[in-house]
Amino acid sequence: MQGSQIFSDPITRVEGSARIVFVVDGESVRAYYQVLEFRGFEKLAVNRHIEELPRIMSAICGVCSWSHHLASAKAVDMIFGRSPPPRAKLTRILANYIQIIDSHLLHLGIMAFPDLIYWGDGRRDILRLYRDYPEIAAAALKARSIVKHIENKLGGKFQHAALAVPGGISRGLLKDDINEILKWFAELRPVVSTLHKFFDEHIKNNKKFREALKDNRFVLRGLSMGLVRDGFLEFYDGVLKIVDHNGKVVEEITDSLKYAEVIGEGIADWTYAKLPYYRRSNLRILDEASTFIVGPLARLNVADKVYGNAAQSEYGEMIDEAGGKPILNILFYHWARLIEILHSVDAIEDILHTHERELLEGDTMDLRETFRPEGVGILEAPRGTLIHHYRAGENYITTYANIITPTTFNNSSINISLNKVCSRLAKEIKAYGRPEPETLSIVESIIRAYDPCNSCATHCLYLNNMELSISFKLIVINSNGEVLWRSG
Amino acid sequence: MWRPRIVAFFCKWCAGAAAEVAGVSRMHYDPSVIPIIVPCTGRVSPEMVMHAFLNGADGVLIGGCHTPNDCHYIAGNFKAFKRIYMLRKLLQQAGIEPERLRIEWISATEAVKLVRVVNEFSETIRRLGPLGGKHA
Amino acid sequence: MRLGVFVCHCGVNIAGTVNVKKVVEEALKMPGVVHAEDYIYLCSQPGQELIAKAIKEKSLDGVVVAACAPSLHYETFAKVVEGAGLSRYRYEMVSIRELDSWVHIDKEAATDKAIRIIAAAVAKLAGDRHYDMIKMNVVKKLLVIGGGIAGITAALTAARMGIPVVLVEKSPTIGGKMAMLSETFPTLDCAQCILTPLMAEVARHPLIKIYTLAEVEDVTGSVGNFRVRIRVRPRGVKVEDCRLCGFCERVCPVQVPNEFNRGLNKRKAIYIPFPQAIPSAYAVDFEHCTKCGLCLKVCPTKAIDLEMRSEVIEDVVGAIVIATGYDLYPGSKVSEYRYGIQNDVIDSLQFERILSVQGPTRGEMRRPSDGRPIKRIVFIQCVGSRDVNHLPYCSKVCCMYTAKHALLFKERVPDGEAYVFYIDVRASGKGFEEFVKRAQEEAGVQYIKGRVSRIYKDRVTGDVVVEGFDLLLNREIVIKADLVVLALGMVPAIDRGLVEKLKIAVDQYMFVSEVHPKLRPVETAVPGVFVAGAAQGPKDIPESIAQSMAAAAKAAELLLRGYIEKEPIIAEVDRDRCNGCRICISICPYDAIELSEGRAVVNEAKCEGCGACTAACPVGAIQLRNYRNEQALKMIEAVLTVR
Amino acid sequence: MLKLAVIPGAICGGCDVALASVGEDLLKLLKYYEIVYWPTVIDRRMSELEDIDIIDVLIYMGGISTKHELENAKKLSAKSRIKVAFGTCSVYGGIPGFNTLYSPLEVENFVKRQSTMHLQQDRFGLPEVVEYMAYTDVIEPEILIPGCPPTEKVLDQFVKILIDYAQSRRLQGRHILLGDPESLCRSCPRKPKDMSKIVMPGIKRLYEVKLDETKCFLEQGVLCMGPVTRAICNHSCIANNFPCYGCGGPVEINSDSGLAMLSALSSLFMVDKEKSLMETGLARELDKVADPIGYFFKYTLPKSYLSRIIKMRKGEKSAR
Repeated sequence: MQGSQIFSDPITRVEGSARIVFVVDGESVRAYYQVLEFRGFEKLAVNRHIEELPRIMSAICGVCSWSHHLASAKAVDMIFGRSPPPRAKLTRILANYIQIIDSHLLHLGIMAFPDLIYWGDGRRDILRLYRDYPEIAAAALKARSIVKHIENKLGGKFQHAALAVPGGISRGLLKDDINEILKWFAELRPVVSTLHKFFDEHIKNNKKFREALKDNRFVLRGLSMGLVRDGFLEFYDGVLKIVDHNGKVVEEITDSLKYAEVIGEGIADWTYAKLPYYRRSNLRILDEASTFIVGPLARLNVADKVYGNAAQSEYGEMIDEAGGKPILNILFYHWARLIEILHSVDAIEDILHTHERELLEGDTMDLRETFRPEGVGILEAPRGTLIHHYRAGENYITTYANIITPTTFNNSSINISLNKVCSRLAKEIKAYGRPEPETLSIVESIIRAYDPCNSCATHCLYLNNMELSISFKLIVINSNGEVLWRSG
Repeated sequence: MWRPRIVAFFCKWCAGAAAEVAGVSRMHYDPSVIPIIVPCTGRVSPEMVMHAFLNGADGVLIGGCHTPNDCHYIAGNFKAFKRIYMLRKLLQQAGIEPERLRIEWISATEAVKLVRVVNEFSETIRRLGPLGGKHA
Repeated sequence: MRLGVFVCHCGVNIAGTVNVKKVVEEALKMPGVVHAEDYIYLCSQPGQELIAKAIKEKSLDGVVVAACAPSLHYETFAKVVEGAGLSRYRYEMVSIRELDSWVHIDKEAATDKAIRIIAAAVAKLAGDRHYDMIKMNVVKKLLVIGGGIAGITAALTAARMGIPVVLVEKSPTIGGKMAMLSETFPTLDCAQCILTPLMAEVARHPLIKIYTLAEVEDVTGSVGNFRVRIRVRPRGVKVEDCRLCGFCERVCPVQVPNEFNRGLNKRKAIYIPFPQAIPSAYAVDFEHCTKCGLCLKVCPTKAIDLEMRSEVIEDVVGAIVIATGYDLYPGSKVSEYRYGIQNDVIDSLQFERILSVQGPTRGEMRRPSDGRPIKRIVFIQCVGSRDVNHLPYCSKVCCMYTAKHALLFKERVPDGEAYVFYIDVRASGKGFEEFVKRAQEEAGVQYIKGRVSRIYKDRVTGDVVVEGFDLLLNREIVIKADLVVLALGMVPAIDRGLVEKLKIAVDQYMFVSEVHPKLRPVETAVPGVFVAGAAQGPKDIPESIAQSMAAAAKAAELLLRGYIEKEPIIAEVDRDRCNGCRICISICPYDAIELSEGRAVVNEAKCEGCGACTAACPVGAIQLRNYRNEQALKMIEAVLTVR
Repeated sequence: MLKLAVIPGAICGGCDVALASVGEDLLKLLKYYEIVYWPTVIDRRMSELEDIDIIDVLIYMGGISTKHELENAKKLSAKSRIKVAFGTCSVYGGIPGFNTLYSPLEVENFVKRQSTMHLQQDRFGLPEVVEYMAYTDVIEPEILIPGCPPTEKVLDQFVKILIDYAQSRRLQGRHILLGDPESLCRSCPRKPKDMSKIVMPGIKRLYEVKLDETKCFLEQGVLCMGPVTRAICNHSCIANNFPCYGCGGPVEINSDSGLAMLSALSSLFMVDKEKSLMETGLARELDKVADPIGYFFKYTLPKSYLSRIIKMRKGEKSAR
């Protein structure tokens, strides 16, 4: 491969915020998942008042702004040496659960199902899905509006919320707030069961999907990472546990400040996203064993128990299907999302009923002040582990900010998974001058499984199937930059 | 050759009067300082200062009455001080030399001080060089 | 827009450094300018006619005059402009003399600067609008602070013009320092004979309300409508019932130094400062009264009430005259003269009390320390005054009252000797020089030009030894005297609190600053507040009286007209854009902005047009008339545009 | 059917979700408009958009941070009748607007310094980053929708305008800035009934004070951008006991709301203690604002006098 390639127009013309480039060089083929978006939030956070970061950093992502808001708040709490009183902490946990449900329902209902139902037959069309199963479309949109109301109630705005202050929350929930949330939440239950029933009937017993679950190409022998608390699946506050592909626990980080000893951040010239890797291994970036898997599947790999019997039974069924833990076939992500929805729904139910008094009474803010120069907030966003790491100087001014988003973690894993499909694609290009539809849909299923959120522009709600084009570019070039084929 | 372009907001009652006394006593100071007489330094808004910088001023000088009691309008000078102090912090943080913006208390009898301040300020601006305005 | 620019040469004052022709040329290029011309002396009659003619012929609707300082001729040209039928608010004057030609040598730079100054004025003028003068009714009542001769004269002059007056005096009686004097120069007529009739007239005058033992606690509002709070301390005696019988004074056990006699003798806790005091009643000195109650028993008319409380009077007046008078510079500060009664080194007011028949010595020339008759007396001039370490200024009246003291002394003790140590004798009033000559020649007072270096008491003989130097004879001189009188300098008696409440300007010695010695001698910078008497600066009684009458007359000009016209250049609210965020009302130092129906509205009477609110308004809803935000920005652009 | 295209610039995705979750209104729009391009919602390719010669309504979301986005914005806007700047990033630059303080190179080096390993490889046409700017720095849109993200209030207005345009083919006015032309103080629930003066006790940072749920924030010493921010929401953050950060931008399009609030706040605090504190005391209080740029200019930095002066200093002419 020569050094810098001068590329013809198609490749430089970009669409959406990510694309895949396959570089065919004779027999060998390399896949590059290029993130084309440039945000620069780590630089713009410097010099800001540290206590204002939770609302500034939530602008990193409009879909999961709550996770950034809360993770940032945790880091800021640490810098002030404050721990939010129970009422504040519980409200934040409730908000984070709502975010998890919202994102998973949206993804499962609108993106995952078409991939899974029409598995591999190349004609996956959301409009067709909705004609065949209208109740799914209704359920998905209903979920969306319910969550919007609850989020408005918690943070004033359903995106870029105004809730977290250093050491707590700006306003505690009142009795009628909770009643309203309960009313909306009651409407959410049927939506969840619709999707659950649909998943049981149409996904689980879809023969092709079951075979794919066994297909080695979808396996990634990476390191599963996620929060656990007393063995339970945890989203807000817990131990960051890392399990290798054999199931051996390699790390259990209790002090969030220590994350950097374990997680390294590489960069490459062909993408604006970082490429995290496991520093304790002597391997380099983009080696399968040094790459992290985060998100629903990873969380369930590191957790032993989930909450609520619906989730528990699904969890058991999934493990049997996968033949034991850790589950390394990335298509199980979809199944894991369903389990996490069930888990979260029961968890919220529990908070709203048994802990109602705790939510209604007590202090909302801890005003103590023991300045610590550094703070790291780790929590589980819908798509996986999210880390906000700040340092503050005198007068509480931010001097350093480092953010590792779940998509950044998955950035490395996507690259590796794609490289497993390269050889087949190269053969088809050589034979027919274009990739088989089946290969393309596999490529897209991989992306869909990880559910990357490159500032979420790549979320495609509707897929029309003209020529199997996918919303982001797939381009195949040879070693001197000529385009052999491009999608759409 | 570059000549500094400096706008000076003098309040009518103190700095403005001192400027007149400086004239009557035939004192001399740098001609590149153009005076704009305002009723009170309290009338000078940060927007006016920034508008001056944006339109080619290399320095802005504000002359008002001594705190705490000289201000003809009681507390206009305090308002000016607070706004200019914060504005200088803003400029400094953005990498613009705060010395380009200066506020001084000059009573009607202190023509000597006015001349000293004007000459000092224009010397500072010469040292700092052009802000990068149109005529740079 | 048809604007005219007029540039003055002012002889060579401007044209000497500024190329006036080029300025006129450039002015014609400025937006909206249709006419520009220069003239040698715009302020002259032909100059003024030139402007008026241009306005009419070219039907100009705006004029910029670039000449000397507005503080000199703004009014002159305003009248010209108005004479030509144009509003004075469509006219701007800028100084290219004091601010430009006089302060720069580099001709080219000065010309460039003149052009920019004019360009800014043209930019401002483009946005200027006409406003009618603001008319506000005026409360026809005058407040006079200080009951000395100045205050009394001002009150009487105003009352005689039909203006109700509130006279506020800190001590128990009006009369001030003049009441302490024996005779007054140069006519030597008795102070009491001039003063007491005036005091009586003030007491009797139906339009004058006197508050003694009173001080102005707070002043709010503005000219025409000053809301005043006066705190009146308890007198302890019901004025109408007191028959001045003096029984109470006799039984009162408390003895304290008598401040009316400057401490030369004692007085009781219940006392009357001097027999002709107005209000003519006794007063209780609550600081020293032990409330033993003896006086209560003896008072025939039960006029005494020791439980009286201080009260606060609220009133609204249209104008205020400050007549707070003077005090002597503290003798203790000039330590080398050993000032003090026991050293027989006293100040001039104390000597007045010794001269006075009502004084502690009943007018006899006896020393305060041991009562020894005074044969030889030394007067020392300029004690504290004309001295950079104390009072750099001359207190003006000491030379005259010392000559008077010496003359009166020689009348009382024909064979006595009087010496006067002086630097220069300043006797500049009518009949003053002759008066001093009379003292020197007829009364044989020895005037010694020189400074006194040391004074000490000779323990044995009891004499006060004065060592000085006689410049004319160029030799030291030592005088063994019975008494030394220091002519201490005059300092203002006004206190810092009143100055801040009235927001008036004072100089570094705390004398009240008049707006302009010639143009507006009795007015302070605060409209509606006037000053008279020693409060404004050292002066003698005739000048104080003249000034008080002037102050009363100026106040009457305001009060009798019934309304005042106020410069309409104040803040203005665009009510659609105002969101009632309350920021402007919170920072206005004059509380001149109120909120009605949730939006700001400017109180025309109170707003002084400083503009602090306009720069703070978050959405620019409140603007200063003819100094709007867009005008200011245009001015800045005009000043900075590259020629 | 009129053609409507949604072009994502440098976005966080919030505007996509906000527009998508407009609910039934979206369906109403679909009666008049055909969505020809909206990657988040439908899968049309850029190539198809290029074939279309006139786009009736172009909705541009987000700021501009890469050369490609800049060309894309100019190219597509050139052939659009109604250009809509959707969201505070597009209208004022938004929070990413802080990037205008640094050159893109500075930021790339900053990221490189933080990384622990660097793969030297080809860029494969990775788009080049330019100086961050708002959409309105490049194009003069007919409709401007502030909000981060735009609220239901402004979106309702927007849908009505679009439907009205579809029926009458006319727009009232050239530069329509949505939201109400007043600041949040106009109808703020925290204003005291008696409209008394604001007594601001110095400057308190958010961490110093437990906020009272009824009192005006300025009276608690905490900065609230309400006085300078356009009323695009119904006080949602303020109702959640959180001071407004000004995401609605200034009340009028080209006023510098950050600078106005800087002046208002400085004038307002400790008015009653000025003479006792004097300069040193007042300065000590002002020094608590250690980051004036972040404090006053969270959403509007690219449109501020400050950033125009910084640009002037760097010699570049401002983009438009």
